[in-house]
Amino acid sequence: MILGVSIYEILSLTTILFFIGIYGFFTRKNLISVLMSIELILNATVINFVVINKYMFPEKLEGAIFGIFIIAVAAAETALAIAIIINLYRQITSVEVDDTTTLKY
Amino acid sequence: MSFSSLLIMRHEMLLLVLILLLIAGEIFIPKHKKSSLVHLAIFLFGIHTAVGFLPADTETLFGGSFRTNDMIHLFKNILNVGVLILLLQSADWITDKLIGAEKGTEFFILLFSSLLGMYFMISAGDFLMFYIGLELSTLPVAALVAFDAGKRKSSEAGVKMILSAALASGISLFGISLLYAATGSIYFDVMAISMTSSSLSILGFVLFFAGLGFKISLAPFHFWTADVYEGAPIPVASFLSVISKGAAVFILLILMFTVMRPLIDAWQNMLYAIAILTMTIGNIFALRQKNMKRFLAYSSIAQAGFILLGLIAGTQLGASSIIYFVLIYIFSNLAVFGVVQAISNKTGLEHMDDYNGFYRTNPMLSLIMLLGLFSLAGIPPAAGFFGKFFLYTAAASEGYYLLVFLAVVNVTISLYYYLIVLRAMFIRTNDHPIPYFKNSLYMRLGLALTVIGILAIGMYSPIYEYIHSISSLLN
Amino acid sequence: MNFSYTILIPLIPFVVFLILGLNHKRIKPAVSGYIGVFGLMASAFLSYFTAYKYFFTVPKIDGIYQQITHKTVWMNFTDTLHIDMGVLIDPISIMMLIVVTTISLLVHIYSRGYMKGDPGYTKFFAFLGLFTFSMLGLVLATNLFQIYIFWELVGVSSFLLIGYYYTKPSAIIAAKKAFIVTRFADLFFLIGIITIGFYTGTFDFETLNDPTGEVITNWASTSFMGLSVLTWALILIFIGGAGKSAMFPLHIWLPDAMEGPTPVSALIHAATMVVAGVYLVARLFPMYYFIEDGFALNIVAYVGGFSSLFAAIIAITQKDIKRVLAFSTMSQIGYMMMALGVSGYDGHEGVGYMASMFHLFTHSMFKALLFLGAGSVIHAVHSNMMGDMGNLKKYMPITNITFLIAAFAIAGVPPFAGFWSKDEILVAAFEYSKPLYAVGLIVAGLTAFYMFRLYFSIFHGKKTAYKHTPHEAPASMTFPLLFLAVMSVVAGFIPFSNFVTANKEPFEAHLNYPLAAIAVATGLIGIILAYVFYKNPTEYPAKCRKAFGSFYKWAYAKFYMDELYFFVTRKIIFNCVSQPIAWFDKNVIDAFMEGIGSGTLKASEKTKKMQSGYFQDYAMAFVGGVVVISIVLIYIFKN
Amino acid sequence: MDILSLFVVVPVITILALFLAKGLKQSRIVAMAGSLVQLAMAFHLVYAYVKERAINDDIMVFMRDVVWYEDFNIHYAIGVDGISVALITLTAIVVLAGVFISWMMEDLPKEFFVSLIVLATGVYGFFISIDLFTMFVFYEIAVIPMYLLIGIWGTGPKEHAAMKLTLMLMGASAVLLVGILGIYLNSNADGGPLTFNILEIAQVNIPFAAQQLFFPLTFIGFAVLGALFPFHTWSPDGHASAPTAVSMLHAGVLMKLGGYGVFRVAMFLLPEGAMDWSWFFIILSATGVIYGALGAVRQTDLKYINAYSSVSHLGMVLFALLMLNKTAWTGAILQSLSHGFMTALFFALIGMIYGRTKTRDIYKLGGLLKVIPFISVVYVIAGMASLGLPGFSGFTAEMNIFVGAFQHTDMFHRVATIVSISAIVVTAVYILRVIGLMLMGPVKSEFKDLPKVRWYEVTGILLLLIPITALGVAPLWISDLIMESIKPFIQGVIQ
Repeated sequence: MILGVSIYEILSLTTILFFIGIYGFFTRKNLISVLMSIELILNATVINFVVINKYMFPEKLEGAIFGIFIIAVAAAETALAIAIIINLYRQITSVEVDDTTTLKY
Repeated sequence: MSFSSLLIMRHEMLLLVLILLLIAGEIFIPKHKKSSLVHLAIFLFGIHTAVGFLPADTETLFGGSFRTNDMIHLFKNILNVGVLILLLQSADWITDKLIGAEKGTEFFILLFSSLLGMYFMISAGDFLMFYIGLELSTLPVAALVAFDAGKRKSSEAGVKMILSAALASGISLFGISLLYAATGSIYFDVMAISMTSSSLSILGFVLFFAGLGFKISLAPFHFWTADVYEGAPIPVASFLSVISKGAAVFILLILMFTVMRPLIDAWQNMLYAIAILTMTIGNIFALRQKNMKRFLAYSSIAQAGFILLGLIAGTQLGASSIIYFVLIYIFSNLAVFGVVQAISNKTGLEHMDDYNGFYRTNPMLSLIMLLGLFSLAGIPPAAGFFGKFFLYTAAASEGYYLLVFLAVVNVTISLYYYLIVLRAMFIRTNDHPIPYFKNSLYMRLGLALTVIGILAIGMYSPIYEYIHSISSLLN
Repeated sequence: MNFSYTILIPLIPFVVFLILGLNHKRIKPAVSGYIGVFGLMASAFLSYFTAYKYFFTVPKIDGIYQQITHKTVWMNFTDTLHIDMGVLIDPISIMMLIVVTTISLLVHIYSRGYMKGDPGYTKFFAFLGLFTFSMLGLVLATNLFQIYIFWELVGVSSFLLIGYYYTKPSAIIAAKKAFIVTRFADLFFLIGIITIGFYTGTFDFETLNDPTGEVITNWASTSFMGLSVLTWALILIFIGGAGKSAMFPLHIWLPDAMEGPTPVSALIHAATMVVAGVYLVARLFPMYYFIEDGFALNIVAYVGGFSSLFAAIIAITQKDIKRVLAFSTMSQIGYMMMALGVSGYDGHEGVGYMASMFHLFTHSMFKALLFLGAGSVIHAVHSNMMGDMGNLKKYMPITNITFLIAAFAIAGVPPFAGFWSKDEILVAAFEYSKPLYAVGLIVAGLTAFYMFRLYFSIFHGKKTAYKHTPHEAPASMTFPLLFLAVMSVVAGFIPFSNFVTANKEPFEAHLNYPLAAIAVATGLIGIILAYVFYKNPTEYPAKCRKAFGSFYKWAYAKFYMDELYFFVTRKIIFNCVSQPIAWFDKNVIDAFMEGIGSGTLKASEKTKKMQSGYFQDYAMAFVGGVVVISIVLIYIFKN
Repeated sequence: MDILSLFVVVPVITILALFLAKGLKQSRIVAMAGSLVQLAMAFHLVYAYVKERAINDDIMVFMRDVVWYEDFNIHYAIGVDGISVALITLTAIVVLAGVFISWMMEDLPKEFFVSLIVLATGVYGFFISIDLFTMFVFYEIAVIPMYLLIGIWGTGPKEHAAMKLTLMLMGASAVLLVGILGIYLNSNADGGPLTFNILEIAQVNIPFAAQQLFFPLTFIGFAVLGALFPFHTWSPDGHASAPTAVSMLHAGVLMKLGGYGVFRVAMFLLPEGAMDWSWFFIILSATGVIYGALGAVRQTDLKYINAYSSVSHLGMVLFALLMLNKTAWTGAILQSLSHGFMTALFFALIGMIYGRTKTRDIYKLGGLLKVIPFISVVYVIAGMASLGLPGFSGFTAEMNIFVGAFQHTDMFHRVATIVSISAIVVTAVYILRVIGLMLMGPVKSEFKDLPKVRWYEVTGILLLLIPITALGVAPLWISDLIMESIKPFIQGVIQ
């Protein structure tokens, strides 16, 4: 609970963060940047969980724990994604989104 | 944690042991004998599958995070059988392609990890367990998709898969957080009680649903499917379309019928639209496909649309027909993928036109293909007919006649492209048809199991009746 | 009295048909001819025996000949309505039995000579057997449906026999035409039958024809467009009869039917089948007479009268001897129809009916004779055209004499058969309506004229040089000619009114001398004119032709009826109905069905771009889907 | 094992035996043996049925009921009445004839016979079922082999034709499926359990609104297979491309499923719906009758002519069924039988002619009577039967239909009836056109030496010709058999 800051403000922030992530996902031309956008989305979510827990249901720690797990899983996810991107890079020496469109229709 | 609680997690524990054994095997088996690892893995998994059929109790663990009952048990068994058949069918591919590249064990470990994730996902009693299971089931598959490390397509598919999956899970999580806000808990039991049809919970639900819709590849969350299937190695595509989708359907079923039950008015309307959209898009896109994997991807999208028919009904009948349908779908799709894989293993050909005149050289495989496709298309006496019929009945009994009508129209469209494959195999002739080849024992066993499954599940009614009786556990 | 053995009369020819038809490759021609002849002999004998037994041994009740039936159910429609098969013995059916078996027997005998050496000899006899069977079945029918069944079979045997020379295109067309035109008429017949069946609950002649029965007393119960439904039904049935009997305007098939072998023309298209229509009306005469006071019967009379005049005019102009005879047949049948139409019912009022039957009887004899004679001529000359003939009396004395007798008979010269029957018809017509009488008289004159035109052109006239010298036909062909010639002389002396009358009660018919004298005079004028014109080659015919100008041309072209039909069928039905339907089927209905398929495929191609390959596009769809669903659910459905 | 189940079991055994057979010689022997057994069983069934009927008053006899899917109340329920017995016999005869006609099937003989017998299995099963679900299963089993049969062994644009036929029929069965589900889900209207059993549903008063909704679905679903206008276009293309035996079986037997289904399911279970909708479908079917006939007049391909003729004749079946009275229904069943034999015979003959001359264009053919007299004469006979000549089966059937249709006195029915009757003239036109152009006329030089007819062909022809004549000459027995079985159905409609 942060004094003077209501849950609405924080939730607005996380929502904005979430949509920035989405926007980034849509528009970034570099795979790594896309990955970063995803991190934004996940972070928004984590904040959501923690804030909801703290502001609305403070008697249990479900949200906070959930947040921790998300952080952990997100790390794994990122690692794997990076690995695959590197794998791709080794073949086409590019991490551009435009180069990942051979599979289509 | 007592020993008995280990027994409750029998599937998970055994699979974990299996994974560890395989790691040990990787370490201790000398390089030139690595191929025996395949036999070992299949053998062990066979035992695992068999043990899975032993009766189990209804229990919960970890304060309700993990729960199991006969129905969940059945889900896991269904997945086990599917994976076993898949392993049998992929044994050749693993031996030929992976063992040499020293990636055989990794393949098994990743596959089994994913399966483990599914176990947890299905058994989840809260959203945390569900989320972990979901990620555990998705991430290894993404790695598997990119497993053909030397192929650009494979890597590209991997990238698409992991990024899309990450986005999907991110959105889904955001939805879960909203649901958490709406209900104050992440435990299914608690949420089911405190869930109301508020805007917040509907928003949360939709966001959450998108994540699972992604796994089941429902329109409009399905776009990754075709690209990923095409790029992935066939066994992985097969795994994605059969096991991964099946597991997601199971958990979706559980969630929809329990936690989301209060929102039923909302999701029935939503599913109505999504079902039609999914079937139609899957079918329309499948019509022009020439690559078998891509073709099957769209086919599996269309099939997913049918599953929703049972879901919409929201009744026990709907639930049991979904489970039944998924079971049949696993067998049917594995039969088709098995044949595609057999051909691809021997010749590397995946294009439909390469199949021209196939029947005249390889009648057995063609007949299996025919059976599998008929089952997918819902032609009796293949089991697919029964599965679809029961789904229709479930939907129609709730008055969704129009939806059923649109579904059957879609079946007719789907019949067109299934027949195109048969046309290539049976009707068309080829100056240089694929020559006759003999399949390994594993492959034959894998295909034989699918054939038995396709024929028996439909005609032998006790299977359905068991499913029906067990599906009452949902409520 | 048990007459059930009469079933054998039709069955024997049928057995002959089966034997010859199934073994037509194995049986030698000579044998098959004998099988046919002996079979028919048996039938004919049975018919004569039946006639004797019926007329002379069965006691009359109240002076009325009984009607004897033997029947069995063949098929059930409803609880009350069913088709029976059986035999019905009454005066007209016996008369027809005699006619059919006699003529058929003679034609069989004649054909042994005429068809000698034909590759399809056995087949020919088989067909004759089939025809005889069907015709006899028709004659003996106990109910409307049975008559219809045999009616159709007669039609098909006629088709087979007309198309006997099936490699000849004109024969094919003629056969098709005969079948289709009669079938078109049968359509009305069938509807008529069904109507009667529906409104009266029976097809049975006994019930239908009972003058005191429910059907006739109660005809007004249901009406349709101002007339009783039964009248409509009778008109429809008459259309069927008109088709078979070649009444205007359904006559067009008959002249073409002459493409068949000549014995066939004699049997089917002169003596037996074409009079089936007359027989049909006669069979239902009480209905025709009583229902709606004979409204339908009037139609019969006028159609008959018109047809007879119409055909007689055409007959004068034709050059093909068989066509002349064909139109003559049409004309004479019109006569019979007219006679039925003008007839009353009781006692002497029914003289028209009696006359019609009488004329049917005598006509069958002399017309068969004419045809067989013509066949003999054609056999000798190898041509049908009058122009190729002349002065044949030198070569073919028997044919000449018999033909002359027949010509006298048809011209109504006493004491030949035609005189007696024709006279009665004119008497009946005179009593009924003067215009019809006038028509009858004109036709009588025209008949005499064209018949002797024919006779003189063939047997007298110019001396023609023949490639092969014509010679008299063999005995198998001349015997029937002689027999029929005798019949043409003596048949007129049969006291017909003692046997066949409208109400089955015999009466005494008397010659009406003034009318007879007028008729004979008219006939003689015709003969004399023909003598003047054609005995020796003269200028008169050409002058006459010129004098009549376009009327002659029209008559020669048979008043363009063929062309009219041709126009309707080919141009209108084929081109304006059938062709468009074929087009419509292919380009609208089928195209629509195909369009569903190809449209789906096109949709598939069009939507291809949706799967662009950019996973960001996929994500947009994903998020877009989520947003749309959320908005819709929250703002539209959540209430 | 009850006698009816044998009709499914024996074909299945035949199929298994066929898988063991090698080459043409063995396959055809096995197929023939199997079909002969079927035929013998069919005759025995007729005999047994007549005997049973004398002592048994039920709607269906030889009933057997095994629970299949308990939760849905799906049973494997079988039973027959006179109608099914007659149609089963038809099937057995046509199948055997089909095997004989395919005696020289060189390409993939084993597979050919297997598909043929799979089709037959479906048809038998369909005719014996009295459970809607089982019926539907067999229906689909019967339809689907057509794809391979036409696709693999067909001629011309076979792929397209096969696809079109299959999709249109399966599309129809999709519609049908909805109808069946509708019936099923309304079968508890009187408070009983949901059931698929036809006899049980017939006792239920399904609400009028439901009848109104599901009758057209059920009707169209079945009637497409019966070539209902305007859904008939699969038939000409399909038949033109199909191999001989397949055309025979398809037109002769499979298309009968349509009329039978309409009768057994749509009419029997939804009588009020039938009455409510009959005007609409009468228009369609009467149009089909005359339209098919007129369509046949301008065709030049023998198979197309016959296909359109089938549209006309089967339109008559549907038309008769819609008349909703005993006479017309008897006529409909008789017409089904008659058309089955007739059209099978036609296709067999066309196949033989095509096999010899390599063309089906009637303008290219000519004078065949001289060269192949047996085939040509039978063609003439078949043609005569087709145009409803007395003495052949077509006549008895059509007369029943017309007399039955005439029982309705209102103008609408009258007009429709007369339109239908007038088709008999058009039929005569196109039949005679074929006979005139193809069989008669001078012999063409290219057809001077055509191979003679072989024993197996003769056998096949006679198998079909004999019933046509028998039905035409002595219809009383069979029509009474059918009429007797129709009574309970017509009572349902009257109520």
